[in-house]
Amino acid sequence: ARAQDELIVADQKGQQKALLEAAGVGHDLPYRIHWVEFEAAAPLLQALGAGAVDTGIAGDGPFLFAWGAGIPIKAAYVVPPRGGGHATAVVVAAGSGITSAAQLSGKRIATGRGSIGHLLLLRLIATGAIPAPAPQIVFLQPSQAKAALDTGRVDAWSTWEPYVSLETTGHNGHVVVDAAGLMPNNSFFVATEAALRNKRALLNDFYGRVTQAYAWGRQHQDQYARILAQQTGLPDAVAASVAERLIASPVPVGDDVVRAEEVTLDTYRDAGLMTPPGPVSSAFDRETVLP
Amino acid sequence: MNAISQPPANIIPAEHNSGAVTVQGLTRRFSNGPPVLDRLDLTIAPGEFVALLGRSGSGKSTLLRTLSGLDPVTEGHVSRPRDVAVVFQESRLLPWKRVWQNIILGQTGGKAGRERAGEVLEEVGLGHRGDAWPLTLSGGESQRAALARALVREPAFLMLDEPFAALDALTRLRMQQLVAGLWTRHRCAVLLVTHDVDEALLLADRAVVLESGRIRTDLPIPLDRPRRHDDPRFGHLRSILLDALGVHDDD
Amino acid sequence: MNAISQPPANIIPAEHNSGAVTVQGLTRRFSNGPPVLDRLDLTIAPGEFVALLGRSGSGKSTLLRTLSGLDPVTEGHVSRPRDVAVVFQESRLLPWKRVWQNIILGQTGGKAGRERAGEVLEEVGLGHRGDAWPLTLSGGESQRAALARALVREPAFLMLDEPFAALDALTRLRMQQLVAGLWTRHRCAVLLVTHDVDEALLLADRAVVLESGRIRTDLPIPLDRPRRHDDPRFGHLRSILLDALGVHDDD
Amino acid sequence: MSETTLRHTVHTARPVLTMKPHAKFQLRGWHTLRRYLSPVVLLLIWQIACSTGLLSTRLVASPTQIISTGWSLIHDGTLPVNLGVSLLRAVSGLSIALVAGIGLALIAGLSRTGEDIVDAPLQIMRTLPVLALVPLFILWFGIGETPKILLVALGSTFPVYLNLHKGIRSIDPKLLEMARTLGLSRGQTIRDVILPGALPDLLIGVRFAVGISWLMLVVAEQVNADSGIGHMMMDAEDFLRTDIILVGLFIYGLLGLVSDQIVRMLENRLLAWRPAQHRKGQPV
Amino acid sequence: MSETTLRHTVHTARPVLTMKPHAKFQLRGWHTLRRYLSPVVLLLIWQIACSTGLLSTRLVASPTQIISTGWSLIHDGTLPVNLGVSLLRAVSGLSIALVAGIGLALIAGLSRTGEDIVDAPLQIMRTLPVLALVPLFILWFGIGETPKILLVALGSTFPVYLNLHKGIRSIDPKLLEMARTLGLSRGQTIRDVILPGALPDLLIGVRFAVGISWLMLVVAEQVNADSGIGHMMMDAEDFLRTDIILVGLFIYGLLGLVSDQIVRMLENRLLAWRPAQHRKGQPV
Ligand SMILES: Nc1ncnc2c1ncn2[C@@H]1O[C@H](COP(=O)(O)OP(=O)(O)OP(=O)(O)O)[C@@H](O)[C@H]1O
Ligand SMILES: Nc1ncnc2c1ncn2[C@@H]1O[C@H](COP(=O)(O)OP(=O)(O)OP(=O)(O)O)[C@@H](O)[C@H]1O
Ligand SMILES: [Mg+2]
Ligand SMILES: [Mg+2]
Repeated sequence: ARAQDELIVADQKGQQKALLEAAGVGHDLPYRIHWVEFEAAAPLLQALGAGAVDTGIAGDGPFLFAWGAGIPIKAAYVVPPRGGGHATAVVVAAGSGITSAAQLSGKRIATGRGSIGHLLLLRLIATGAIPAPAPQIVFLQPSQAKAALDTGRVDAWSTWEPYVSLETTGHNGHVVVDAAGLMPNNSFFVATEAALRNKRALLNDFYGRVTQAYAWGRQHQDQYARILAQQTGLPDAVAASVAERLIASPVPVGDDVVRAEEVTLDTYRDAGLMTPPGPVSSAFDRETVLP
Repeated sequence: MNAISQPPANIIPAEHNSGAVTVQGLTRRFSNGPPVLDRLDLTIAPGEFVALLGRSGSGKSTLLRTLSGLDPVTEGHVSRPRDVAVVFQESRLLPWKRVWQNIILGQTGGKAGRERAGEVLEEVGLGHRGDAWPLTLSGGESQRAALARALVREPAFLMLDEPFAALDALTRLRMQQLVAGLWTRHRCAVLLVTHDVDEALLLADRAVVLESGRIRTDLPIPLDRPRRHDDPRFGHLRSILLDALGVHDDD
Repeated sequence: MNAISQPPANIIPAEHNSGAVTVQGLTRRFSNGPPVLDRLDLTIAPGEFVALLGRSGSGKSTLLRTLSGLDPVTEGHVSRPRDVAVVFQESRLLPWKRVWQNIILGQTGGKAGRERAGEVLEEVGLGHRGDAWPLTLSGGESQRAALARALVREPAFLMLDEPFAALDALTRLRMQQLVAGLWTRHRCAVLLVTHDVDEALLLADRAVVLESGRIRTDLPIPLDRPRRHDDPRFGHLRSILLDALGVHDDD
Repeated sequence: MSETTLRHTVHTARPVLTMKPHAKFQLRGWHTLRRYLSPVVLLLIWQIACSTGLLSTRLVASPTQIISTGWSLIHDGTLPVNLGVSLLRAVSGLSIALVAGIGLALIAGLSRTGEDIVDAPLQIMRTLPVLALVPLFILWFGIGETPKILLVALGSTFPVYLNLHKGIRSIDPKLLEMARTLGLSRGQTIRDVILPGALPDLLIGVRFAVGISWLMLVVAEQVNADSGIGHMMMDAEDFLRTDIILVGLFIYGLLGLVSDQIVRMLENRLLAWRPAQHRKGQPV
Repeated sequence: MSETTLRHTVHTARPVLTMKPHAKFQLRGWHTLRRYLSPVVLLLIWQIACSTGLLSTRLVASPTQIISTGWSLIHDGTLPVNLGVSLLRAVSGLSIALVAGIGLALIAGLSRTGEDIVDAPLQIMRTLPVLALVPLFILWFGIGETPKILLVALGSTFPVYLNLHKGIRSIDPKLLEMARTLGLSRGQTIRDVILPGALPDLLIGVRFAVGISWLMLVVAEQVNADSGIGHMMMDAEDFLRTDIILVGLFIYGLLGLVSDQIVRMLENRLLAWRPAQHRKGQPV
């Protein structure tokens, strides 16, 4: 039995925690935050499903898959992308002649299965931005995709931050097309149904503090970039560029968010990747009220 | 199948007999060959010294295995004292224990163990090799170590499978005297497998010859001890035994 | 270290000698104990039959190991014919090959192999066990199989380490005759380790006794063949040998 | 000897044991069946735990659910196709691993120089996490079938090598000496003495290798794969399809059982030379 | 016997071999050094390939680069902390694995009923991909240290079990029979006959287990870990820090070498009973 005044928050790679601490909003809590870290979204969502944590951050793609698999979780708080989704993009290696989405037709493009990069490709194909013949999607983990792109085994890589910045800033590659306007690019603080029932006040307070932290991050972008660089070992230039694209203004889930994610869900369904168990609105919790 | 150091499931205490070895109608065959032991009967009284002779492959070791409880009794009936010691045809020393540790294996003697092992090793003429690893022993040395391991236990029934085969004449005499001495002091029943007719006549109360799975010759040796080769009855018994073994004592 | 079936690095062809076995000043010690073989000299002429006797642990097997090229020669000089066959004190049959396959191991006889094995197995009285797995053989049977494996090779130099120790009197006689027969036909040099003085006297041209690492007694046996126990010179030689072995022939 | 026996005979001067004949009935099939009793019992317990609600089926599917998912996967061809593709990769990789592992073990086991050259690098490589090596494999071998098969081969070479090497080193030196005095050639010694003598160890190595080859597929089939059992598992993992993951686990389990059974059959055949009473299970 | 010998003696009627004394010098340290010559040579080749541009350093860092990254990681404390944490997890998991593996192998090796109960489930579980088991472990054991240590334990139990089980089954039955006739108790038989007899196999199992325990950390430390060598590797992998990945691989390699050396020392000590000429390398 967990203490009623403790919130267990799952983090990916320590980024939210670092931001909260840097912003100084993690102090003077009337309850305790117990941070736990995960290497990726999948184990994080599994931990949520097992009830081992109360809330945690995940991209919309992985979250929708987990929800689609019947895991008792809901997205309670949205972290929208800043600048309309430039953080997800198709990049090519230095010296590539590909400059437009149309040129990607019939090419070999690496991405992670079920990732937002995958979603971007699906959207690009669905909207006709990449005309037929459809590109050949090569599923690879980021480090593998990087190796494949560098050796010319694939023509492009549909990926996300920090890889976009790494490829463009670090290795003189360039962005062919990004996700702006194509898809929501939301991240969510996902909570278990049990936590939403029993720890509503704590969650509301916590999400409020997240908002403050992001607000601090917007104002102190270089400071945030430094923290990021320190934490991830990314080169400073890359970290600065990542910070610029990642820092956003989290808000409670609204109708626009639900509508936007409906598109995402449809794309996945059309690609045969999942069968939603119910209306998309049932994946969201709309009762978060900032204190 | 599952028990270490537990007797086969079919060993039950025999109340009608007090320490004697009885084998009744024992039959043993391997897969579907002819029986190696064929309705064999043998009794060894407590304190009796029996020599078992027989051609190579006649089933002597098989009989010993059954008596030591290693092989199941599928046909017939076997009963024997509980405290036995066996010297197998091969020395079967644990290669990872030093010779002296092999001697007192399983003995709960405490500190005295090492000393006791030293004594009996001295007796078999291996005092200087007590600390050696068994794999460095010579053929005769391992055989003596195996003998020492059996003697140190002072069992109620001692089974010896050609324990002196790898020994030179002098060492063999000494070892024979050692076994005879233990037997005299301790009066255990002894079953000695040997190919040496003289050895049988020197040591045993009775010599039995195994042939085609049965005891064909059962020869009491009514000589007084200590026995000597030049006893006239010795030569007579000798030729009977050799005859039973198929050797004609003319060369 | 790295060569299978290759002779030790220090084996070089000897041009000055044609098939004789020569051991000069051979010294062998284990770790830092006293030498087991101590500046030992021994010559075996081609076609000579030598019996090697000695107390248990006197170094007989060690000498044989060195002669078979298994142990390095660190002090002294050894030379011997290339084609040897050894019967070790233990039978050393490959447990995963049937008896007949063990016999012709390494022989490139082709189809005739099986037949040849059958013949020699018949000779050692194991015709019926040719298809058996070695682990199911009795002690004497494995010894005979090992003997058969050596005999089938018809070597220029045959080394036998107590090859008859586990055999009953009759089988032993047969095997002795077999070795004698091979030797007569083939005139190979033979070195036979034995504890049986009578055996040495029956078979060998010369008996040597190993003691404290050296040949102390080197006794020619000038008896005509076939030899008989009742030859008066036999008794005389017998007591000389027993004396050399420390046994006083009075019992 | 058991205490019980002692208690029964305490009234006789000398405790005595009697051995009576016992009926030796042993149904051959029964023993094989008995082996699989405990997995079946575990399955039953699982099903019962699910049915009674002890185990939430939302988190772990019940065996019946898994079977029905499995059935539908078989029906729509997903499973057979994936299995077939993986089987081909596993078999190719395993074949390479067998050749390489046996070859290297022979080199290291038979000569000290060989051991010096071969052993240390292998001991080092053995501990490297394959996941981290995948980018290198892509670099060198591209994203086709080659890196997948080579990853399988890499992972399964080590158990073959390590176990066989140990097996060769613990062959009874007396038998090797014997082979030498018989003048056996190097090839004959390997064929007739070394490999048969090290066979039980080799079989353990192969057993491990078979298991590892399938595990490697989970890693290897992350690289540009759209079929294969590892791909199916990772896919399900990414999409949090626990029922498919469990079907996959079932298949892996089954594979374990099948390879186990095959190796047992091989053992029974190849180790037939052990006297009957010692062959199956432990004689003690 | 070699052809050369034959050629030289062809003029004598009977070919003859002479054995002359040979100097037996063997520097003890030299042999140990020689073992590590080939990894060092491989390193050198790698460095040269990088320096000459044969291998693009953008894709694979050169040894000198790796050393400098490693040095800075040591300096800022990242490496020591991560290593320490992982070491603790590995050692805890390994200890459990040793106890469980030896216990299960004894049960399966010593009684047929035990084998029937224990062996089949283990043969099944052995082949399950751990990655797929992580969710179950989270479910059962939460997200603390327990699931990590248990994952390590799970993975390393199998090699201990499988090798020891095989070792027990191939102990010379003659020795077990001897133990029985000597009236050794079950415990004495295990201690004096079975474990020493199966020791070489157990050591191989432990060798594997050590390797696997570290590999398991790569998986286990994906769950709620902010330190540990597996976490460090995964982190570096996610941020494409190839130099850190290679430092990690170096450490894994070193670990392989160290554990190898430890097991060798153990072997030399525990198998001292093998006659000297057969102990090191192969006697043939
Ligand atoms: N496990 C077995 N399977 C098949 N046959 C066997 C087995 N064990 C023994 N035999 C056969 O049974 C017969 C008797 O063997 P046993 O060992 O009892 O002979 P022995 O009288 O001791 O002979 P020796 O004097 O040569 O030691 C032999 O022919 C042997 O080959
Ligand atoms: N590897 C070894 N390490 C140490 N000592 C050894 C080794 N091998 C043999 N010895 C010792 O050397 C001596 C001679 O052994 P060897 O086997 O030659 O004796 P043997 O004359 O054949 O005796 P037996 O008649 O008993 O077989 C023995 O005392 C033996 O213990
Ligand atoms: Mg016998
Ligand atoms: Mg000897």
